[in-house]
Amino acid sequence: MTTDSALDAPARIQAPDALPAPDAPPAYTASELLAVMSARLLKEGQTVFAGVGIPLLAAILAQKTRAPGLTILFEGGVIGPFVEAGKLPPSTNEQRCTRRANMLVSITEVLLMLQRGYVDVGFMGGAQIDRFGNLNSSFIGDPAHPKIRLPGTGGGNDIASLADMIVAMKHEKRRFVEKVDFITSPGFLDGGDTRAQAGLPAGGMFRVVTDLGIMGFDAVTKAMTVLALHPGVTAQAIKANTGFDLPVPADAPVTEPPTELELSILRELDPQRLYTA
Amino acid sequence: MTTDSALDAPARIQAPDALPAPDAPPAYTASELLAVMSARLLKEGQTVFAGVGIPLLAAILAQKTRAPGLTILFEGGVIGPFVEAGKLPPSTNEQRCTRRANMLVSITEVLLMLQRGYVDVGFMGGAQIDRFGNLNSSFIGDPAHPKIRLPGTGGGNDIASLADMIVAMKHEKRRFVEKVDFITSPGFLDGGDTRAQAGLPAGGMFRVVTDLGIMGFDAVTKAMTVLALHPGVTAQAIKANTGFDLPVPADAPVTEPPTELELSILRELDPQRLYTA
Amino acid sequence: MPLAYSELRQRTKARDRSLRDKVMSLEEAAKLVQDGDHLAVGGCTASRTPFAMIWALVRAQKRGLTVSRSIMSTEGDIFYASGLSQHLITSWFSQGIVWGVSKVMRAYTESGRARFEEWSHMAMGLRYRAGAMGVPFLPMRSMLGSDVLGRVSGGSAGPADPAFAAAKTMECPFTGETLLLVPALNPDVAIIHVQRCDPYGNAQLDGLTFMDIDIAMAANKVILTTERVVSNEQIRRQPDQTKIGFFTVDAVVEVPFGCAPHECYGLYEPFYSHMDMYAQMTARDPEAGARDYLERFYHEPKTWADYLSRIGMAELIDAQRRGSAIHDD
Amino acid sequence: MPLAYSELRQRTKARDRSLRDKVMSLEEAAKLVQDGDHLAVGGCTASRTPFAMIWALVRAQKRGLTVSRSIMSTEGDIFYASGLSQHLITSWFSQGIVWGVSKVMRAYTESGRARFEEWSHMAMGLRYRAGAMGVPFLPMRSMLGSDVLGRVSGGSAGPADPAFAAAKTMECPFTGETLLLVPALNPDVAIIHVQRCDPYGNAQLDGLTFMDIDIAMAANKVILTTERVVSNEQIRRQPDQTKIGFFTVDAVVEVPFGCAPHECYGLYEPFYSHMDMYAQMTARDPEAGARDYLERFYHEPKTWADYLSRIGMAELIDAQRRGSAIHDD
Repeated sequence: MTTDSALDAPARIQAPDALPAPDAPPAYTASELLAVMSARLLKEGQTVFAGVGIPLLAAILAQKTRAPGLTILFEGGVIGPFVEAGKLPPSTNEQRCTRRANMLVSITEVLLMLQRGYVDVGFMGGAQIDRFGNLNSSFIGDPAHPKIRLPGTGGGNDIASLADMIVAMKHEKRRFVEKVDFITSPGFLDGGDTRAQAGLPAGGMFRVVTDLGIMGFDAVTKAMTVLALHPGVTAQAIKANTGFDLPVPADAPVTEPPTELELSILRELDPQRLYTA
Repeated sequence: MTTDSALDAPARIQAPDALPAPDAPPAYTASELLAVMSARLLKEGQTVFAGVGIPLLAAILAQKTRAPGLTILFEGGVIGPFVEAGKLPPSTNEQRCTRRANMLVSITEVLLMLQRGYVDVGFMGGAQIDRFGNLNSSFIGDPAHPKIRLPGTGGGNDIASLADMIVAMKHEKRRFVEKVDFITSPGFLDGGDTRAQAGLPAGGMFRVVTDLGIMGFDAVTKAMTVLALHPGVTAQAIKANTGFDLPVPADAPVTEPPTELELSILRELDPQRLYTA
Repeated sequence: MPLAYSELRQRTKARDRSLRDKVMSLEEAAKLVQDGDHLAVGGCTASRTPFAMIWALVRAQKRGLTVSRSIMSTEGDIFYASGLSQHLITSWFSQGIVWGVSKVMRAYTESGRARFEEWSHMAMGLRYRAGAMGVPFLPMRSMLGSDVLGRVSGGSAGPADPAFAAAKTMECPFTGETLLLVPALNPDVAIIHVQRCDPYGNAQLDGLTFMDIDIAMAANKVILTTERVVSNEQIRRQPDQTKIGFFTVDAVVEVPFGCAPHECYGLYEPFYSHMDMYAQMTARDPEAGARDYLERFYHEPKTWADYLSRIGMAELIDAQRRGSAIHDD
Repeated sequence: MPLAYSELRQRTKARDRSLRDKVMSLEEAAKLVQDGDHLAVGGCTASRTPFAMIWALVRAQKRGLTVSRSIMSTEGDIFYASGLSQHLITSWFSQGIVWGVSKVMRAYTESGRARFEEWSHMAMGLRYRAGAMGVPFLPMRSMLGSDVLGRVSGGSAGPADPAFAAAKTMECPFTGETLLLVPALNPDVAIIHVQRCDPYGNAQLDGLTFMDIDIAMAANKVILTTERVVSNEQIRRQPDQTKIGFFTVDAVVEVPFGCAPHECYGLYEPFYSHMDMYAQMTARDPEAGARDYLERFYHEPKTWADYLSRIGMAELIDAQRRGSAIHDD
């Protein structure tokens, strides 16, 4: 299980202050923005290992728009399902995940597909991330005497160790920290080539999508950097919501806002607003 | 595949000269004798990994007489089949092996059952055996320049490495040799505790059944020794047909000859005399 | 530490692995579990959780178990709160994403009264698989560089809890690469729920099999609970559908709706209203809430049917309606 | 030597693994095999041997292949005699026990013109499985102490042929036991015959699966031949019956009776009279006999139906009658 909402229970990601939506025609929540922006990163024909929540919504949205041949993998052992609108699974391990799948395998087998190299993109949420893309979903505070014991890695560590990663999460200072309290899922560890040196030559952080913008990682230092800002978000706002020095290029492009079609598909998928409130 | 008849093509084991059957009521071939004597070593409730030929015939015979709950395993990935009379499989890897089985698994899985310890007895034939129960089914002569290239190990090496073994074979001097030309399937290697030292702490030779008698192995030296002689076979005869010094206790018991029931079941199983001619 | 091979073989040899009728009651099956055993639990999260067997173990007041599972949901709370276990081994533990972080898990682990030994999901799978294969470890390529590894083996995050099994890194003798070797897990007892099996324990599983096939092969004893017991003849008509072989199985217990309030693939979905109720009961005072829940659903009902009655008929019918429609158009 | 992980990942990344129609002819599929490739062959002995694809590869005059399979039967003779391969890797090689030791195999190997690299059956399985798992080796507990090990790794039986992949022993860092590490096999191309699959390559296998699932995962390209192509919708109605996933597959060729004269589980048994005839043809002068056989059955027929016609209609009907009756009372 890859946690999308580990910090809050149940995590309802709120629309950030930075988002002035009054004059933009389609109003949307921060979660909807996250799902739409993430979906646009997925390409036709890819295989994506998706966690429940925003990653799953984004993957289905991609499937229903520009990437009908996108293959979704679930940690429960599911290859290529079509999740039914209004029947989102409570985790990636229940039968709802299997509807119209191409193949069901054991958990171990589906994770070994990552190791074998059959997965293009790993896609999950995160509770805490640092400059080098390391993720924490295990402990807030000192692991020996934690303030909060979070649910843990699930498949997150395996996915982040073995695939190119997209992470979707809320952009807050307490989540974007200089150094995570505990590396549950490895990003680039201490940057540079420390990841490969640890025995992880493949995969790594590709994109971090938040309600404020889209981040990538420097090719050499492996430090996080802004690639694009969402409509209405300033460089100042994104820096103010980040707990480490996050470079924002002066010419950072602005993303296209979610379309009516994208939003209507999302709302049909999740009519109870379990993940998009 | 575990070869029952690797030395000859096709191997039709002849009745040995030592067997004077004229006055014994049920006449039988050497192969039938082998099958009957082997079958009697199998116990109700056991799990036996059987090769095609005499081992399979013996296992089915045991199933149809004293051990109806005997579970037969085939190398092809078959657990607990009931082979149909008159439809013996050509190897342990065709669908005839699967009739009324409890379970089918991959080859690798059925062999791993040996390694996990789920098999009581491994049961196969052999082309050449030595004093310490090492079996050769790979090369006759120098392996670098062989006189005969035999079919090889198949599962034989795995079975002999991991289970208690029963071997059924024809008793001839050229087959019972001081040292096999090539150790395809390990017995006790050089005797004593050399088998365990090589990394094989489990399993090992239990019985060798031939058309002349039943052999076991010394608890300490691990050298082959006669446990019983078949009706009409003398100590002299069995020594004369063995290429190494084979101890025969003065009080070696004589086995009970095959019964009419045992022979009739065998003949029903193999009406074309593929394995029992 | 994985078992020495000679020990593993001896344990297996000592079992009665013959083809025999193993049908018994939940109470009889519970006697196969000893205090202090390592118990492995089949299924994953809210799927095919063998809740009827867990119910029987709680009622039999087992103590000091170490419990492992691929992913733990509400049954993990039950293990802690009932006193059955203070040491769980898994990759993820909370009621489920939609219900947020488990308050009961937090109460027990943050106070240091219970251990939650965390491995990556693949590591859990490969540890069971190593046990199933009869090897002391399997090599893998994740967990490396992370604090998840450090916590179970010592490392940058400080010394590991000595109660945790250690993983070891190695340099591959073929390629020179760094690999992680995870130690085999051979549970003393596995409890697994299946859709159907015969009296000998030949089980057919539909849908998602999770880690159950490896767990059954790895364990020293297996207790199957099953929605239905079918004849051995029925099993033998489709031997390629048998997923767990009789030779691994020590007990067969027929328990319809044996996963409630979790799901059983193709038959019933999770009992969502009951799961919501449980979340509410444990939201304010997790420990008192869990005690109440145990009293009402584990100790007071006399039979599994009583337990189901307390969950409620309308809930059961709804879960079955949803669960049987998975592949409908 | 197993591939370095970076090389394995790069090869996989370079493939078009998308959900797309891959249906093509035998001749087109044969173009996916390059001279010098390592070719893995699905099935075992006389079961689900992908003979139609082998037929196409022989006709396309491939050269210098290294060919591996769990167990080799008459297709091994064909590889040697056609010139397609001088290096076979398997655990057992002969036509079949009832026909005795293969005369063609003996002629080529005893004269030193061809290699027969012998591994234990489990070693073959674990080598493919290591390749399927993306690890450079798997540990095991057989082959130790034997000359089978010595011959592929150097040892008591003298130095190994340098063309053979080496296995290595190790001391287990957990238990101190001696283990054997067998190197991963990641074939360049796998050819596998299935009962049915969809145009994308999602394949359902009935009955015995042998090592095919691991082979498909391990290989860098997979060619499926299939008795029938069915729709993707049909596959999606029973996803737990899919054994080989589309993402591993590069070509799908519909070839009814594609295993003749071997068997395909549930559909036809081996063509025994034809197998007897082949044994007779190669009994006296194995090489001349195999040449004749190749001429009559591989080079002269223009299509797979022509090939089947030469085997004979009565044979085909008989094989089908026997093959479809496996579970009949």
